[in-house]
Order: sequence, then C-alpha cells, then structure tokens
Amino acid sequence: MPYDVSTPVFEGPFDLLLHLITKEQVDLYEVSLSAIIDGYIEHLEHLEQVDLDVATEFLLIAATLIELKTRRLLPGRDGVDLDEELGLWEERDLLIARLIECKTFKDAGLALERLAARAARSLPRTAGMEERFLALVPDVLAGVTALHLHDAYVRASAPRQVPRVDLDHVAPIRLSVTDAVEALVDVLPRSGTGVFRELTSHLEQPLEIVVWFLAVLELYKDGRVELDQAERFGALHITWLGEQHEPLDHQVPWEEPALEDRRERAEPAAQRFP
Amino acid sequence: MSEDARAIEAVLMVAEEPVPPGLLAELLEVPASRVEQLCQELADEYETAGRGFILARVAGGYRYQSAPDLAPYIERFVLEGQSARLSAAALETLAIVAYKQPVSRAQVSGIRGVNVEGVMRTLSQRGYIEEVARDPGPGQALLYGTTSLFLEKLGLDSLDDLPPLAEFMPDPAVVDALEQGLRPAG
Amino acid sequence: MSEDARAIEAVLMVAEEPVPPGLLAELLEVPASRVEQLCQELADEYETAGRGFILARVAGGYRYQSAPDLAPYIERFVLEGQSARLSAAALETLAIVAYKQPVSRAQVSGIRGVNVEGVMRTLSQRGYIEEVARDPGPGQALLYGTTSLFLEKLGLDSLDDLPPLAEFMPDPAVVDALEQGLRPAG
Repeated sequence: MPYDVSTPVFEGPFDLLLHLITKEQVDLYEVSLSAIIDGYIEHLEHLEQVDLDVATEFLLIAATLIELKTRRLLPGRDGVDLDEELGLWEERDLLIARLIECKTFKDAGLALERLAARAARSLPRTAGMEERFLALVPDVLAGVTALHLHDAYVRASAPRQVPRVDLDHVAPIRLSVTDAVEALVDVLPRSGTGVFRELTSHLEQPLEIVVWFLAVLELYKDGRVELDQAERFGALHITWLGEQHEPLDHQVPWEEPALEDRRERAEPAAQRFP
Repeated sequence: MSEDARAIEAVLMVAEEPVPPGLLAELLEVPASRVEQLCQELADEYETAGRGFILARVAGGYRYQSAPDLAPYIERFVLEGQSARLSAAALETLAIVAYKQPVSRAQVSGIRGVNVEGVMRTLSQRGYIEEVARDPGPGQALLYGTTSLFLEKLGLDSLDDLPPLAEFMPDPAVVDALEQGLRPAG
Repeated sequence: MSEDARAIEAVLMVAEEPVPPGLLAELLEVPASRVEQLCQELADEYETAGRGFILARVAGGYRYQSAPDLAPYIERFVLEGQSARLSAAALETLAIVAYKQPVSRAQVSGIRGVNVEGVMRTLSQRGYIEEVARDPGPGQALLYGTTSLFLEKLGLDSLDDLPPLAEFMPDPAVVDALEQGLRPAG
C-alpha cells in the first residue's frame, strides 16, 4: 500500500511514529513496513538538508519494528526463550514510554503557545521614567571594562542560527536603494523615458519593487528624473532629465562610493576590523 | 487615595519591568503584605471602572498592561507587531525545558528524539531559556532553565502557574493505540 | 467608560513616546478634537481622583507620567531599583556602536538581529553614544558613535585602546564540531 506523506514536515522519528500510530489509527502489523520506510525516504528526498540524527533515529525505530514484526511472523515461536521474550517486551515498553513522553510535551508546547498568545493581547508599559529622573540613575557602566565590551561585541556579532521554520516566508532583501539607483541610471539615459511597471517587471518580491520605487524617488529628489502619473494607480512615467548616454560608455559622476568604502574611510582605526 | 497607593501607581508607571512587591514595600516602608493588598485594590478598582489598562501580576512583580480586549487598537498602534512565532519544534523544546528544568541539552534531545542544539540556541538567543547550572555529575553538562522573560511572555507570575504536566498526558485511547500498534508477538 | 477613552488609555499605556492626538484620532477613527477632549477629561479625572500618575501633554503628544509630588518615591526607586546595571542587550548594542562607529541604527539592528531603537535611545540619553554624522548615501541615515563620557567611564584614553577584535573567528560550525567531538560519552 502506498504511504502518503501528506503532513508538512516530520521533525523527528517519534513524531513520525506518533503520527502513524495515533492519527492513522493503524496497527503497525497490518501495515507494510517497507511502505512506511519508502514513504520516509521519499520525504527525506524532499528535504534540502538531511539531519543525520533524525535519519539514524528513524533507522533505529524501523529496525526495532522490523524485529518485532519478524518475530511474530516467523514460525517456531516455541523455541524463543523467556529472557528474550521479556527483553522484547521491555523494549516495547521503553518505546511506548518515550512516545508518551514525546506526545505529552508536544501538547504542552501547544499549551504554552496558547498562553503566550493570550498574554500577547495585553502589552506591558515599558516607557520608563521621564527624562528628569535619568540623571539620578546610578552609573550603569560601573564595573564594565573594555574587555566586557569586547566580549559583548563578539557575542552580538556571532553568526546567528538561521531560524528554519518561522522566517522562511520572509524574503531577504537582496537589493539596496543604491543598487536600484545604479540600475536606473544605467537604463534611463539610454531609453530617455520608462514606465515604472515595465522597469520593475523582472522583480518578483514586493519588497524589491518598493526598493526600486524608493530609488525612483531618490532620483526625483535629486532632479534627475521627472515623474508623471495621469491617474491614481495609473502608469508611472519616468523621464530622464540628464544627458542621454550611449549604452557602453556611461559614467555616473555623482555616484556615491559603496557603503563599505565610506565606512572604511571614515574610520581611523579600520585596520582593527579585518 | 492613600499616599501609599499613589506612590505605587507612580512607581509602576515609570518601571520598565515588573516590580516585586518586596521592593515596593521597601520604598514605601510598609510590610509587603500591605503592598499586595494595595495592588489588589488598585487592580480591582481599574477593572471595576473598566479602564483601558490593567494592573497585572507577572514574573513575580506588578506592572501596568493594556486591557486584553483592546488588543485590536494596540495592534494597529504597534506596527512592528509581535515577535516572530516559535516553530512547533521550538515550542516542544521550550515545554521540555520549562517542565524538566534544570535539564541538560542531551536530556532534551533524548526526549525529542532529535538533535536540539539549534533550537536550544534560538530559544536562548530569544531570551526564553538560559544556562542555570552545571550538572554536578560526570561530564558536568550545562543545565538549562527558563528565564523571567519566558514568564513575562506567557503572562505567568511563577513557574508554579504553568498548567500541570499531567494535563497533557495522552488520554487512555491514545496510549491504547500505541500499545496496540507496538504489540509484539501474539 | 467609553470605548474611545479606554482605547486611548490602552495605547498611551504601551507607548514609549508621547503620542500625538492626530495619531490617536487615526487609530480610533474619530476627529482629533474628540481625542483632545477625551484626553482632557481623562487628565481631569486622574487629577480629581488624586491618582499617582498624570496624563501630561508633552512634546506635541500625550503620555503618562508619575505625579510630580511623588518624585521622592521615584528617586528612591531609581536609586535602589533593579536598573543598576546595563542590560545584556544594551551592552551588546554599545559594543557594536563602539567598534563599528560611525554606524547607523539600521546597521546595529542588522547585527543584533532585533530592533534597537529603545536601547539606542537609552544609551543616547545616558550620554554614552551620540549622533556624529549623516550617511551621505540615499536615505541619509543618522550615524552614531561613542562619546567622551563613554571613554571616561571605561577608563580608556582613546578608541584605539579598545581590545582589538580577533582577526580570525572560527566558523560556528567548526566550534560546534569541536564541542561535539570533545563531549564526554553518555
């Protein structure tokens, strides 16, 4: 029987087993173990990264299940000695205990989420004191040394674990306003005029389009383009007011140096920060 | 209003964190029990009058909060919105730390059946859990517990206010299903 | 109490800055004149009841403040209070400004991974950081640096005396692998 992995992501083997046993309400002895494993492997193939711990744990559980099942299917049960039989039950009990524990904390986690959601409906006051009391605050830097500061910087700038689940839908900003200004300054002098929607038709993320829009405003502010929009939500026409350039030899005399360069220059001790 | 009650209102208004009743008692030079009583009276008064704010007891102290039913206005005002939601994996891990603390990473990992290093680091960076001790046994593993920010985020006064873990034990039908599913020979 | 008055109380309670009546009017979808009237009524109500807080009109907006006559309690709270040390968040922010100056708030925020507006304001109010320039690029963001008070407090002669940052920082994955490898079995 084909096993359909329809649930989004099984984070751990216990999750998977729990799901199989409780949600599907199946007797594992009625199910083809190979189908389960095929399903799991198929699921693994869809993952970008395989967590070896998860995979090996699944292997362990699958092996335990296979052993349990083969013992039941094989004839000659009379020969099984009592110790072995007891050991088997022990294994099973351990597995069940772990599954119960896993299920318990899964539900407890959901309860915490509900508590947090309820608490979030009521925000605390954090405004702090009025300015006139600030002078009274004891010296909060007392005891703080330059070394503390150094450690704090290292802590703060350490690369962070990228949250895997909750931020997936947030697109990273790949484009800066400076980049977009450059791109526009490259295109507009050649065409002389353009329509915003067409200029941004290659962009997919709304955020990128916003960045391009900011770039257009930036050019408008500098008097390099004229903007014209006949009606609300209508086409936004951009007219280049500067010189018309040939495609290949364009030069942007007013172009700002990249942020990095500027910072280097403004910073007398830049060599400290390789 | 009594001077004591007024002073409590004033201090809580400028505080940035929940103020423990003990500290209020010190400032006012009255017994802590008197502070508790006054705070209770103030909280009742605000509630009876239907004020837009409440006096809440959170993480071992008192603080002003907006009334929960006015959340829609607050959401419109606070554009940045709430902090990113925790993933199911993070919630489960947080629950284990909350109920089992102090607990080592290996123990949490054992319960969840997966490596929890990344999730634990995320929870720690967000200030929900922290290292609280070192296992005195061999290996001296770091032990983790929840922070007062955790209590604040959950609106709890203390860990005793967590719902009892027994509430989440799977019901007998689920346990039966597990046992049935894993029945060995025969 | 009217829903509008309650909403004003709630928003002002969570606001970090004085809230302009225009903004309140937008949130409540009522005319600004109505907001002014409600705020005046609330302020009068608090005063008549002799509350420990007042609703003040400051810097073009409304905000809650402690009642002026209770200042002695606030002073004691400030002196004996919990805010005697810089929070970890504030220290990290200060460190970033110190090492990366001149740096914009957005850049600091990017490094810390959280909104740093409140922390930067506190640091600035305490005189440890200040605006030193404006980013010449698009957006013209304000750039921050540390003050001479900062140097004084840390007992430094100049910024060159800050401990240099390590030239090579091992990749966290490498550190993790080392930790894993050295962790005692079991």
